[in-house]
Amino acid sequence: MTGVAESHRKLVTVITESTLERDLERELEALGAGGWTISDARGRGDKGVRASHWGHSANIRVEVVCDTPLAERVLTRLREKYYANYAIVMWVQDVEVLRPDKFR
Amino acid sequence: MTGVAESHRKLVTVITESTLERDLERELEALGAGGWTISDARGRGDKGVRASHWGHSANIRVEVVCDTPLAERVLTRLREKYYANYAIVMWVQDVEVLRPDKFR
Amino acid sequence: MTGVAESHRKLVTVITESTLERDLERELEALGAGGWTISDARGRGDKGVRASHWGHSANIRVEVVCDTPLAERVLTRLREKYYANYAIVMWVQDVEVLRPDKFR
Amino acid sequence: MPGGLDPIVMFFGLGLLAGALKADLRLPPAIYEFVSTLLLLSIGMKGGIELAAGGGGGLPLQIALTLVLGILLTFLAFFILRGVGRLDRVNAAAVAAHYGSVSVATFAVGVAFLTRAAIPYEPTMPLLLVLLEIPAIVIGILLAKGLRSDTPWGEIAHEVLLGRSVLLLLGGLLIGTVAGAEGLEPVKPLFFDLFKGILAIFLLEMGLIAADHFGGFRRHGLFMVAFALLIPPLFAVIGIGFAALMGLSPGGAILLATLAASASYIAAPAAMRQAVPEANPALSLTASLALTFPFNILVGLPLYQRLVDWLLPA
Amino acid sequence: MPGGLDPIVMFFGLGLLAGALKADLRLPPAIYEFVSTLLLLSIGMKGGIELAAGGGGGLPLQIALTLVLGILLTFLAFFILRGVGRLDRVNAAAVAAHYGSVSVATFAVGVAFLTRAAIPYEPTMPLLLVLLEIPAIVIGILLAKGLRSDTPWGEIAHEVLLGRSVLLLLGGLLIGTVAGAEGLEPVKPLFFDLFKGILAIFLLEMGLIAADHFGGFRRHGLFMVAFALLIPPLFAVIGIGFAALMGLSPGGAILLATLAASASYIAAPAAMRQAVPEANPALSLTASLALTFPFNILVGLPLYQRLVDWLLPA
Amino acid sequence: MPGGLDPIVMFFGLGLLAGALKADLRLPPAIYEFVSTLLLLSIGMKGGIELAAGGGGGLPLQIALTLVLGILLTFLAFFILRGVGRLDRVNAAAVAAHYGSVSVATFAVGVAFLTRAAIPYEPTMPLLLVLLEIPAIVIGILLAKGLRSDTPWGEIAHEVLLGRSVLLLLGGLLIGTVAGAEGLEPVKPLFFDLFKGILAIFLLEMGLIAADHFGGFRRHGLFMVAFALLIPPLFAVIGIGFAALMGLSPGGAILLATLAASASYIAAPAAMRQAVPEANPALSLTASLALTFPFNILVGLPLYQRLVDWLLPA
Ligand SMILES: Nc1ncnc2c1ncn2[C@@H]1O[C@H](COP(=O)(O)O)[C@@H](O)[C@H]1O
Ligand SMILES: Nc1ncnc2c1ncn2[C@@H]1O[C@H](COP(=O)(O)O)[C@@H](O)[C@H]1O
Ligand SMILES: Nc1ncnc2c1ncn2[C@@H]1O[C@H](COP(=O)(O)O)[C@@H](O)[C@H]1O
Ligand code: NA
Ligand code: NA
Ligand code: NA
Repeated sequence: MTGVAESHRKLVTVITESTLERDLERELEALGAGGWTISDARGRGDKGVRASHWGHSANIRVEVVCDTPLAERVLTRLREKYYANYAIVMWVQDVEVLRPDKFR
Repeated sequence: MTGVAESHRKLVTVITESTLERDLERELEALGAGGWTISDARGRGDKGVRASHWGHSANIRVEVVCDTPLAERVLTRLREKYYANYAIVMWVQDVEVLRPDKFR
Repeated sequence: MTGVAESHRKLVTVITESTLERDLERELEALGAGGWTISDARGRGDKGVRASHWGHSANIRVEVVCDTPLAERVLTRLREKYYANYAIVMWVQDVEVLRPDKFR
Repeated sequence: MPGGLDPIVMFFGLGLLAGALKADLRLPPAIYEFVSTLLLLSIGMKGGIELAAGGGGGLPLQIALTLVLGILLTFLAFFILRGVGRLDRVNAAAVAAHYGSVSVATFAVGVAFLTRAAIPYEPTMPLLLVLLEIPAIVIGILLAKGLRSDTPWGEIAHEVLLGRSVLLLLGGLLIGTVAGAEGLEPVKPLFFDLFKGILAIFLLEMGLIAADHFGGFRRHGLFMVAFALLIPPLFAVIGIGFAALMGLSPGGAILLATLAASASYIAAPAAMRQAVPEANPALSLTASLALTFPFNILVGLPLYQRLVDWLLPA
Repeated sequence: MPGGLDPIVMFFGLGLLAGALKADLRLPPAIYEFVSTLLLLSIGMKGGIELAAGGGGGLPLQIALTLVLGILLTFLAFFILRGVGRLDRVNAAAVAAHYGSVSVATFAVGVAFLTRAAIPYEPTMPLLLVLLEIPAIVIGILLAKGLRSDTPWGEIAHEVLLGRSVLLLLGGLLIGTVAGAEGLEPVKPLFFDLFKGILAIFLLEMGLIAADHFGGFRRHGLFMVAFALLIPPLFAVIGIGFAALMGLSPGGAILLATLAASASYIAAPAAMRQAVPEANPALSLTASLALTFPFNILVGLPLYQRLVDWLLPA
Repeated sequence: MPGGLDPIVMFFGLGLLAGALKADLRLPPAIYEFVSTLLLLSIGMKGGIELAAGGGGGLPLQIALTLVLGILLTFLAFFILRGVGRLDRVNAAAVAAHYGSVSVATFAVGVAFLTRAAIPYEPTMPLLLVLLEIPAIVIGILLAKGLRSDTPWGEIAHEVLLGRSVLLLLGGLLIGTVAGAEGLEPVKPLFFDLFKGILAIFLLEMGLIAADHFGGFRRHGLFMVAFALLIPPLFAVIGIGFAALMGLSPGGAILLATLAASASYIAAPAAMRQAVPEANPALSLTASLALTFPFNILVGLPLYQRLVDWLLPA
């Protein structure tokens, strides 16, 4: 995978209830994430169908590109805080980035 | 990639016409997928520009995290059913997940 | 990763200001990309919070599946043109695709 | 411009111009849906109020003839497309379904046209509109696929019979019939007073959408252009014939002619995409949106009025 | 249908029907927000205009009694849910918070009902509506979690006190009070003339949403159905008692009864999700949206009017 | 509050308050676009109707002087920003483009202000508004980049000349001129009767947006605050001078003063982002939205009315 981009990072993707957006942003900030991207989504999972009602999308899709230690901290923290009571799913991938300094 | 999450799964991403949403959900359910995430998208491909009109987004972006056999079945089924007549694109990636039981 | 799909390609993901949408599409076309997918997003990064106002989403999320040389050209071109003055982030991943001919 | 075009069609022109100039005037999809919801409910309720006032005579005959009209127009379109246009069977069937069916937006402009000219029309027209929407779609699918067993008729019936426009029109009709003019007085400011303004906004957006589809012409050739412009007056004349059979008033005849002349661009495309995915959707949409719709609201309406005056003298 | 149901509840019925048939009639979320913003501002401004005209006597007593009413209803609901329904503490507390709190949509239909029947009511009612929304949520959280230190009270207060409905109602009230009827004359066409039409659109959407939640019944059993249908008249009677203590007019008493009978489906769910995430959100929403809301607007309002006539004879 | 502030500016205050409290009152973007589309069309059509009624005397002179005014204000702003504020060339040019250009929202509040005070104004004002929007942007880009060949003038022209506001204003003007008051009677309920209510909703959203931008102040220092608050009255006086040269009525002079005093926050930011991406967009937006806009609608309008009374006695 050489030649395309310089450095390796992790991409953490979180799908969860849209009402958690502010809360999640606070967590990411506290954990030290330098940036993230959020978009609206809907879907289905163990907690049933989540489709958009009343001006709020049902789910959000949060992406954080960061280094491995931060990715681990994010996963651990969100699992502890939300897994028991909220509709939430997370996955992790390898990505290559151009400016590693932007992604701690 | 050890240490971040426990298990490996496949992430299948499908970009296709938004009118297929219900149909696709029925297929995913029939194939046994435990969950999926859908968001609205637009784009360009062989079938031309697909931008949003009249209250319907042009495309949807469907993500399914699942094990390799299910990923194969999803790809095969969607290819058979939609490739000939619809705007559709699919790709597959490796992901790590925390709770492998959630993603068959 | 054999058996699921036939060929390997790169997935380039770009998060940037939504006002650049038309401009970016022109660049991608000029570079020879056969297709791309765009969705609306919001987020935070070095350039601060970017949330949706006034009928325009703050950010867009552009995905291009293509071969390695094109991925490199896309990264290089966008870096040259936008890095200095715009909110922009890019990352690259490996993907498997079914119809390699669709993704140059 | 009394006697001439309704000023609201200028909003269509503005949209067309903006679209042609590639200007960014597009209304958000949510607004398109809001505006069309209001229009559909208004049209239905208007009809319902008149029905409640006792205007629904001769309905069974009207219903039967409307269904016949829908089937007839679809077959006619199909044979012209096959015979003259040399389209393959699947595409001919899909386009025929669009032209046998109707456009609610065209109907709304027709209603505004009659209101402006103070010409009354039968309150049953919204019901006939719904009835004319459906048979063409069924016939179109049959023409494309024959009586094959794998056609998902259940899903298609659901899509068509429970589509937005059918439900909102029939729902409005029912509410209007039950509540009557007096009962709906409190919602008059939204549904009736704003009707023309809302229609103006809708036409602005329709202009933008029509402009988007002009590009499709280059590909689809002269035959489709001729088809999209000549079918409306032909079908209008047939519609007037059926209006005579139904004994409709001049206003009702103008509306039935307009409906026959109009081509679907919402219900039919959705159903065809599902049941006949092999058909090229751009072919029908380009003809219907970029040619037939503008033709009907700009040229057709006054023309059909004259035809009715001429063919059905009082 | 004079003397009977308001025709606008037929829009709710249309939505319910469309939802039950799984028809795609859903309004975009943006329209739901637009429409609800207009309704909230209208209700607030209407109250404010009357206040400016000098109608706000006895306010301190009304405020105090309203807060007591909110607390009382929540405890009552909690003990019924625990004692009769055998719900666990957390779910009983969450449902109780919904039923102790209020539904603005129900209030809006109540206002339309009184307007139609030409029955006046106290201009302070929108204020009491806001006041009745809040204590139930606080009590509900306390009942669920006790006085634990990790409850994010700051965030919950922010969410509830600065929620859309509270701010728009109070903002409208303030604007109405300062500007008065004359000052708001220029905005009357949007906020007052369109009120009932906008409410009709809102009820259409509410019908669709309610239909979505019917599925929840199967799971939650007969007790919840009974609870959702019997609590409203019981709480309405208690509300009428408090109206008598406050010295409200018959119109005011009908509205207070309606508020007491109504169950929150916006503020309470949001607060409970945040503060008591262990509670099953579907339980409260199903009861509140699919049963209590329709019951109140279809059966409740005329019933509460009779109860007021009977219990508070002029 | 007769004689004082228009009650609709209280909606701005409500938005500001809600924004400052970080309350979640935001309207969906789709509603913002709908509401602004209605306002722009209304303003244009209003002017067009008056033009049709024969009110467009002295137009060529007005056009020429408006263009001069736009250029003059931009240069003036630029030299103040460079000389007094010590901003670098690129940022000075970008901010100057905003202040040389105009804000349609401010104009709409000005129109409402004059309507309320029953002061007539020239029907050509919407046209002058469009003309005043553009030169500042061109000059701003030239000041930033010089006559460099890599400036994408084609794209910028497209963006500015075919932007929403220009097209909707000119489109409305044209429709109004062609159709006249009588022809537009049927769309009056939507475009004219609802105007002030729609403007109230718009101002609510503007308050929220302005509140979002207050944070920017800390960074940009005292000079920018002073600039944003002192430029409006200065530019208003210059505007009044030009109004005198054009021979405008007092109402027209108040509107031209208001336009001169206003700062763009839609067209200019979009054009600058494209042509001068090195400039800091927050600098201009903060000044324009969070200070100049509120100043103009709260303090400016009554002030400019007095200035006109004083400087241009009848
Ligand atoms: N296997 C999956 N693949 C992709 N997205 C999923 C999957 N399972 C759940 N999701 C998403 O995550 C949300 C919460 O999942 P859950 O907690 O299982 O209800 C769902 O609403 C889906 O949007
Ligand atoms: N190379 C690509 N990369 C990313 N998305 C693509 C690509 N090609 C097509 N798409 C998306 O898939 C949709 C259907 O593609 P197509 O069937 O090629 O018209 C397009 O509208 C795009 O949104
Ligand atoms: N570490 C990150 N992970 C995911 N998205 C990011 C990250 N950093 C920035 N972004 C996105 O990219 C946009 C531009 O970033 P920036 O140029 O750093 O302001 C932000 O608004 C985010 O949506
Ligand atoms: Na037809
Ligand atoms: Na209650
Ligand atoms: Na200015």
